[in-house]
Amino acid sequence: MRAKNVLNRILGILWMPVYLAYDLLTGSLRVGWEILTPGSRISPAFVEVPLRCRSDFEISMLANLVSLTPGSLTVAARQDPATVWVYSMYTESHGSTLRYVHGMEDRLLRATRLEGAPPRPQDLERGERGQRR
Amino acid sequence: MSIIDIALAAVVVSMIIATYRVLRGPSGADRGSGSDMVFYGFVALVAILGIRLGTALLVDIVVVCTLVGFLAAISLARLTAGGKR
Amino acid sequence: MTPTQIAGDVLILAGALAFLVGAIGLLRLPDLYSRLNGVTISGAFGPALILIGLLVQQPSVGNALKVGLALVIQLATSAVGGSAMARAGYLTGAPQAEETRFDDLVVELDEQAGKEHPGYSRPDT
Amino acid sequence: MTLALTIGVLVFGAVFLMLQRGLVRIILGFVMLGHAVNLMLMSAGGVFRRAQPLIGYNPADVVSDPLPQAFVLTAIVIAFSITVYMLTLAATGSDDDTEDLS
Amino acid sequence: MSAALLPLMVAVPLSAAGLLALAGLPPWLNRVLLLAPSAGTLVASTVLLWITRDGTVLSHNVALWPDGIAVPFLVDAFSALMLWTTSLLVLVCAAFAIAVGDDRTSYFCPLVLVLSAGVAGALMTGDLFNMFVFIEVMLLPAYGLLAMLGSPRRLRSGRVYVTLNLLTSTVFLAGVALVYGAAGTVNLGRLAGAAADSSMVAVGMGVVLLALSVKSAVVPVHGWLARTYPSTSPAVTALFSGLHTKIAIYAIYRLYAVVFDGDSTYLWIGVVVFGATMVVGVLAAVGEETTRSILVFHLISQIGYILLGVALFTELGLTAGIFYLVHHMIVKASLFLSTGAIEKAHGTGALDRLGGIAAREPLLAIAFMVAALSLAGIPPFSGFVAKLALVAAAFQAGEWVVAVVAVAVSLVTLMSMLKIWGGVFWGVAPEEADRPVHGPHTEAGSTPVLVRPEVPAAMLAPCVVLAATTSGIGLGAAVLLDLGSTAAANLLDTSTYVEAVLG
Amino acid sequence: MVLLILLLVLAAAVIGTPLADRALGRHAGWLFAGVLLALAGVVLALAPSVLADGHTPGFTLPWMPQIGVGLSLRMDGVGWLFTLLITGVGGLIMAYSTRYFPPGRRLGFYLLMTLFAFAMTGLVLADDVVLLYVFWELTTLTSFYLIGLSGPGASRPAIRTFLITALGGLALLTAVVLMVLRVGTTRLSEILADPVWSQDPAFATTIALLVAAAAFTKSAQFPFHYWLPDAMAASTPVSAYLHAAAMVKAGIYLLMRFTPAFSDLAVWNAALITVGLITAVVGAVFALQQHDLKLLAAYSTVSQLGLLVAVIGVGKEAALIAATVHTLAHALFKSALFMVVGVIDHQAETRDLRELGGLARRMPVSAGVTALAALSMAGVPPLLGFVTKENIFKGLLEAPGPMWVGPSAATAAVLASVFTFAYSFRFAYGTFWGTPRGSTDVHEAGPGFLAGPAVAGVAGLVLGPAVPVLNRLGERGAADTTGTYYPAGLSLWHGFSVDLFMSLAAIGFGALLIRWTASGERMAGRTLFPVNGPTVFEFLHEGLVGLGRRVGDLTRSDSPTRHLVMPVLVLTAMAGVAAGAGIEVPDQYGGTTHPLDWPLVVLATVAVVGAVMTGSRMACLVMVGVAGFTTALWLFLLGAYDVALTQLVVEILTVVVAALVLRRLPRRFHRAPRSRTVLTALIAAAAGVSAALGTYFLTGRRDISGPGQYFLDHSEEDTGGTNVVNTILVDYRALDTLGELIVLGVSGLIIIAVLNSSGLLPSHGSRWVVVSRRSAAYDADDNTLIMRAISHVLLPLLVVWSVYLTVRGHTDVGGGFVGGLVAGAGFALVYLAAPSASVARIKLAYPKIIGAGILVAISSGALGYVDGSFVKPLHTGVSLPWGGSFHLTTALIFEAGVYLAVVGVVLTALNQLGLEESRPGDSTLGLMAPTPDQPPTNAPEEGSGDHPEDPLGTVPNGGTR
Ligand code: NA
Ligand code: NA
Repeated sequence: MRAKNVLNRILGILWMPVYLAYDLLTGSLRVGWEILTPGSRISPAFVEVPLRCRSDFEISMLANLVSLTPGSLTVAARQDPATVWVYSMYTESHGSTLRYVHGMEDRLLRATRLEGAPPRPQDLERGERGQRR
Repeated sequence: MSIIDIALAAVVVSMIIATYRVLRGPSGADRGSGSDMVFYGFVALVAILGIRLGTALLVDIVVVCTLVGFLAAISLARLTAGGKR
Repeated sequence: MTPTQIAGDVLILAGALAFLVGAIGLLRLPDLYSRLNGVTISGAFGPALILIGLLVQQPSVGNALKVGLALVIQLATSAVGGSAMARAGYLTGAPQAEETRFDDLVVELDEQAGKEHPGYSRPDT
Repeated sequence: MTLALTIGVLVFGAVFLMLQRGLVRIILGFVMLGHAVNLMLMSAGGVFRRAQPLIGYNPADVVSDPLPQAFVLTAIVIAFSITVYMLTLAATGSDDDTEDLS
Repeated sequence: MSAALLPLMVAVPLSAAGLLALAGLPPWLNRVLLLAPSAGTLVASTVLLWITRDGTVLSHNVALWPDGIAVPFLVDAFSALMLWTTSLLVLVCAAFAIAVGDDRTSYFCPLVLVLSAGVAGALMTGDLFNMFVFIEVMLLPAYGLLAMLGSPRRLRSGRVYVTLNLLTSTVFLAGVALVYGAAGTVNLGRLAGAAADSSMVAVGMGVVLLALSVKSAVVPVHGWLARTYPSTSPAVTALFSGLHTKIAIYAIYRLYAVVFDGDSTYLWIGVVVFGATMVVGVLAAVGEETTRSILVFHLISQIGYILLGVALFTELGLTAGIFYLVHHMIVKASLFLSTGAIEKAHGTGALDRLGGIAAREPLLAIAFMVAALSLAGIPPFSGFVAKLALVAAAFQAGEWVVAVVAVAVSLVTLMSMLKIWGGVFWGVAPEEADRPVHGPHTEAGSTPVLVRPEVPAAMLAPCVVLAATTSGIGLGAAVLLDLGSTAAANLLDTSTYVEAVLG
Repeated sequence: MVLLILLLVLAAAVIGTPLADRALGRHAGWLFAGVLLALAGVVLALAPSVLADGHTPGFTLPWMPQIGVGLSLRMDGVGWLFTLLITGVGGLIMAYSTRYFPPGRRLGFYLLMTLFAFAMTGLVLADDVVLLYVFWELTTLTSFYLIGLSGPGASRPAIRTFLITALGGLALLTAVVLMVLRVGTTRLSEILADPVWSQDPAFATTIALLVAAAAFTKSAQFPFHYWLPDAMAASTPVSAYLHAAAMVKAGIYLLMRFTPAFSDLAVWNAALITVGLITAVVGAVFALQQHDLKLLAAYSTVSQLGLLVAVIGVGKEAALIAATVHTLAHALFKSALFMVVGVIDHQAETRDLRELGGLARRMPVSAGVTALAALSMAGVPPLLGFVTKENIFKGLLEAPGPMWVGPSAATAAVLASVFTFAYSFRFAYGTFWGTPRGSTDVHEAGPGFLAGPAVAGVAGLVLGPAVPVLNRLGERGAADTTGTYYPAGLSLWHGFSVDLFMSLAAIGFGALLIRWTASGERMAGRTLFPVNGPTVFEFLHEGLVGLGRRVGDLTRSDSPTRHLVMPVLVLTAMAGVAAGAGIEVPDQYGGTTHPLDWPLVVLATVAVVGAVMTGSRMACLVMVGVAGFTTALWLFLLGAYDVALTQLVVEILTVVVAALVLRRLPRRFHRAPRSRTVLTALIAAAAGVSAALGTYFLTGRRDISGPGQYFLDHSEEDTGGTNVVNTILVDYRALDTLGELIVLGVSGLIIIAVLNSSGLLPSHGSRWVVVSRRSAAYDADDNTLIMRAISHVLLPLLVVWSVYLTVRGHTDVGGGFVGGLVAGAGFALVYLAAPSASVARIKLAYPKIIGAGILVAISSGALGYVDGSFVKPLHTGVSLPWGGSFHLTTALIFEAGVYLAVVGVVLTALNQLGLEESRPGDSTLGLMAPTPDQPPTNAPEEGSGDHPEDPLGTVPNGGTR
């Protein structure tokens, strides 16, 4: 169990740059395409994302990962309960942004915690226009 | 004109565009974002010049650039918000 | 020219062009927040390519370490810088694009008073 | 010629800013003037030789004159000291406006 | 005295300043650390005067690097004379500052120490860039002192003062750049005669001299001084007037002599400009209505006199100019201190709000008048000898117009001195001179006390010392004239100096 | 030697006044009278030698040998006469003073009177022109104070007198300088004997006019005459001495003294005769117009001096004999009259003729003395004045020039004498006879009071018939001034001659004038001119003051811009002149342009255009930052990596500090009118072009410099360092670096000091920027967490990096400055990332860090003395345990000092400017305050001697009060 956790974490850490590079590349291409082609296809929104991160370090890492990815940007953060507010250029729905950030969070927590990422909370999603359900 | 020179030109043009944003605004944060861009441009320029001049010494300088350039970004952000932390 | 040199040159050119794209974004994108995403291309993606290109051209352990360090710092600081600027803009009411769908930041504190916030532009429909 | 051109441009900006209202613009003008003069010092060392004066890095005949570099380094720090102090002055008083009240 | 010890005149005050910044020392120790280095410099420069009185030049390559590489420190009669006078002034002004309580403001003592160190360095260095550095060392404390002590206007003045001096320092540096660009050296020994030989160097040095002229407040670039000096505390004004413009003047003398080799091509510019400085300064002085602003414009006028010496560039002219320089430093400081004492005691320097002080404070009045008459060139005080020698030099050089101007200006000088005398020392004080004085800590409601202000002895002593010095210089003019002519000879024939620089 | 003793006795009297005053009060006058009369006796004793034998005692002592000035004294006949007058009349007046003043101490008066006597004696004995000038001015000076002594009302007259006489003094000074330069000596006797006066008429004319001008002001000649009546504000003894006997005679003395040089000069004759006679007539008419006895006497003096000047102007022997003896006569009768005025003023408590009359019965002695003096003044036989005045007529008849000059001059003198007779009569008659007016309770003065005037008055009576005793004097005076012996032949009666008729005419017409004007009363109170002297003087004075104010207005501005523009213009003009004149320059050395430079030119241009155009402070700051970064890139291109690195870090820190300041200020700049902008742009363009041309033509035209090559060749061997720039900084030119470090450190200290004295503007965020409080982005604690996390990682990184840069500086890019700046950047980061201002403060004692840095650097410099010189670096190789060796040098300690100072200053700037706001004396520094036991605020000090009502809040502990 212990060894597996450690291995998991090491893998998590090693995978991080790869994921980051991937996100960076795809995000850059997507936003770059937006920039270079005429017309506007963006549907931006400021999305509140509750987090499972606990420490300052985790929160900031997540916030930075979000910001680093072209197409999304952390605007504000809260420590307790851990939350970030994300500006997302392509917001299909509130839930899609949440899922996207939580996916990043999974990968981050895998790298920062031995026990890996906890399950995602399910009751946070909101409706199309952001109202709480 | 080598590939590197084209890259150099591209960065310089980018910086000029960013300068436009700094001057144009309209909000303070817009100016700030423009200036961030300009500073990143300098980092890129130093790196590209390092290649162009064939010296490895500039890598050290890139490190310092990135470290301190950040300060400017935060300062300007703080200034935009009227000193609000 | 050796293949690594060509590869390096290409990487650098790509980085510089990415940089340019970000800059054009600064002109074309509709509001501060989307423009900051353009800046991210120039602050993270572009420099990353250039630095890697540099490493490819002058490979050594020392350079790898330094480039790695520079890369990490550049990525971290540009991200934080972008966030800080976005927050400053939000606090001072930088206008939001027409297309903005909703804004959870305002809702969080006070639904009713939201309109008083100069930056509030959440569409009703 | 390029360096002379740069210096000319910087001096233009510096003098323009120095002659404006408000201490901040004057200070910024001085910062620019400092840049111009530092470049002038570099130019005084000659701009033909452009390699860094680190022993063992470069062939001797292209290494630049190290003395102006030392001068400029000193001058930069002195200018910085004064700039910071002037910025302090700009933040005291009632405003940074420098025009006479009349 | 080994020449290797010369840098100590810089290092000792700086160490004291560092110590004062580092450790919170008791006030008396602050004062001791403020006064002791200046007293030491005074003693040392007396010894140096003795050594250099026959034209000897002491020199030392700092850190013992080869000639032309090291920064040389040199002392000849001229610099020794300046060292002596400046350290005397620092000592006296510091004593006055202690008497009025200026020393209790933050970092006053270390700042004055750094100032004096900068002055000593600028006087001794034989390297153009090093001179720039020491001038900055001298200026930085001044920026602070000007803006932290004195009237509420000091902050605005502080802005003018800093910007002006920064501009001139930058221009100075640009000049240094051009000189280096042309000559490939900033060592004064290597630059000897360079400007006379090469017009490229001449232009560079011209820029340097222009910067120094602005620093010495020559017309038409004099206004800054008139606006800034009156707003700080009297002790600081005295200190500045004795040190700052005078270092610039010293440098003009030195550089013109060494680098231009006294080239007569450009002398007419000096004659015209310095003549105008005399006139404009004195006219403006006569138009002012407070003690210090009158004195400050005089300062400008007198700078014209002093610099005329170098513009004549004859032996008599240089001797007269150097004599005038030393005389002026002492007299001007004395005037600033005696009127400053009144300002401190009576809370104003406005002529229309003072009066009748001569009857109540005769010693102060005498101290003022001695210095004032000396300033106007009335015998038997030092100013008379200075004026006499200078006018003689001007006539001798065939510069009739400027000689007559110098004579005429001295009448207007006298006129404005009498304006102060009539307004402050004679006449009657207006009613409010006995105005109720609220102590700074008076509780609300307590009855104000009618106090006739009086200048305490501690403030009086520095004024008297300087007034006595000017009388002494007047009566014993031979000594100073001797030193002045040795100094002038060293300027006319720079070979000794140059050899000393180059070893 | 006797002359020196004479002067020394007088000097001793001056020095002894405080003692005498303390012991005797007003009676000190007796003492001084004794001294002066004793000296007069000595002078009289010299008469046989000086007057009869023509000996000229002399004395010389060097004073300013460099310019040939000596303390030379000489007494000839002229000097003898004046010395006698000064001591003799002075003695009488000193005695008189003891009764004139009310009881009490008179230190100022006696001090100045003795000083005046000293100065006057020095003046007439000086045989060195410079010394003569010194004493000349000293008499002016003492006269100024003696007048001013009379109280507030006398201050303007004193100043007017001073300025007028000083004006003449300057003319004399100019003459002195020119003579000394031309003749090559300062000895008066040698100068006068020099052939230059006849060889160079132009020079002689210049000097003559200057000397005449000096004498005219001193002797109150028209149009400078008005100061003398103006000076009547002085007390009577002063007037009697200065304005009758002594000071006004200084001008006469000067004219006589210089007669040998100028007597043949037409200009001299014409000027003296014309001005003298105008003065004589005008003065006499004015005198008759006065009601005030003292003013009458004053105008009379003016008139008499005019006669003397005119007769000296004739320049012939007879004329100078007349001048000599009339000087004596005038001194006697005029001092007597002045003293009598004092007596009358005292006893009758007025000196207005309209309130006086018929006092002869109550004051018979005074009346007698007055009558004697007035008759002498009126030129009535057998008094001395009759003889001397007649000689003046005779002298004037010989006036050089065309035939008509002599008779006309003499006629004018007679006209003056007519008025003289009239006012003399009015003086004596109006006071003592005539209709009794005013107070009747008047008594005769005591003998002590009257002794002085009586002696002087009686002397005039005695010397009239005994006038031949003055022959020797007159002859000697003529010989000393004209160089030829001429028998004086003075006598009361010498037959019928033209001059006798002239005397009679003066008396006769004078009597008629008295009759016509009813003893002058009909003329009194009238004015001859629409303006009087003091008014004209004050008008000119005010005009000058007004002009001065306008000259001062030219620079009366607190705007730095106003003061900056002038140097810029001058510099640009200089560049223009240099360009116009054309300068030979060698060809450029190698290429100065590289293709890679062009992007930087573009960037610099963009930065400048942006900075110039924008109205936003923030944008301008960023643009200047761009210029700074461009400069750094330039430095890279030029191979100056250390410098570039420093430039980069400095630029960033500047932005950080500027941002702290800008938040306190409006977001946009102040607007300026378009015209100003255009003008500014033109000036800036001129400056830019000058700079560019200057750089282009004056640099880059030689190969590497000698010192530069030396450093490249020797630095490794000399210092063990391979980073040549760094070795220059810490080894070769450590003195520069030390200075730079001091500058930096002091900037930190003055920031604290100025803020302690003045305080910061409040942080204006709320005023200039609306910050929404209604969002999750508002809370600082939460929202700074990202930055804090980053800064926790970056700070150690930066500190380590900074130490690395510092240590490796000697061999590679880096150094203490860059290191310190990088560490400073780290602290700035921590500061900026903190969630609140109070948390942000970095609680390191930053002024102490600065102080420590300075001390460390200097100490390492002082270590250099071990090897013989300040800042001489010491080297040693430390062998490392794992092999190899580390090159250890004291330069590293120096670098550590530099590092500390830099860190200290950065911390200072952040902490001080980062405050939300501060008040003067804000004790945020707590332990760092330089003198912790003395609070910088106004709080009362415990246990100190200061009282709450203390008017001098600034007097320190133990201040003497
Ligand atoms: Na992003
Ligand atoms: Na007054």
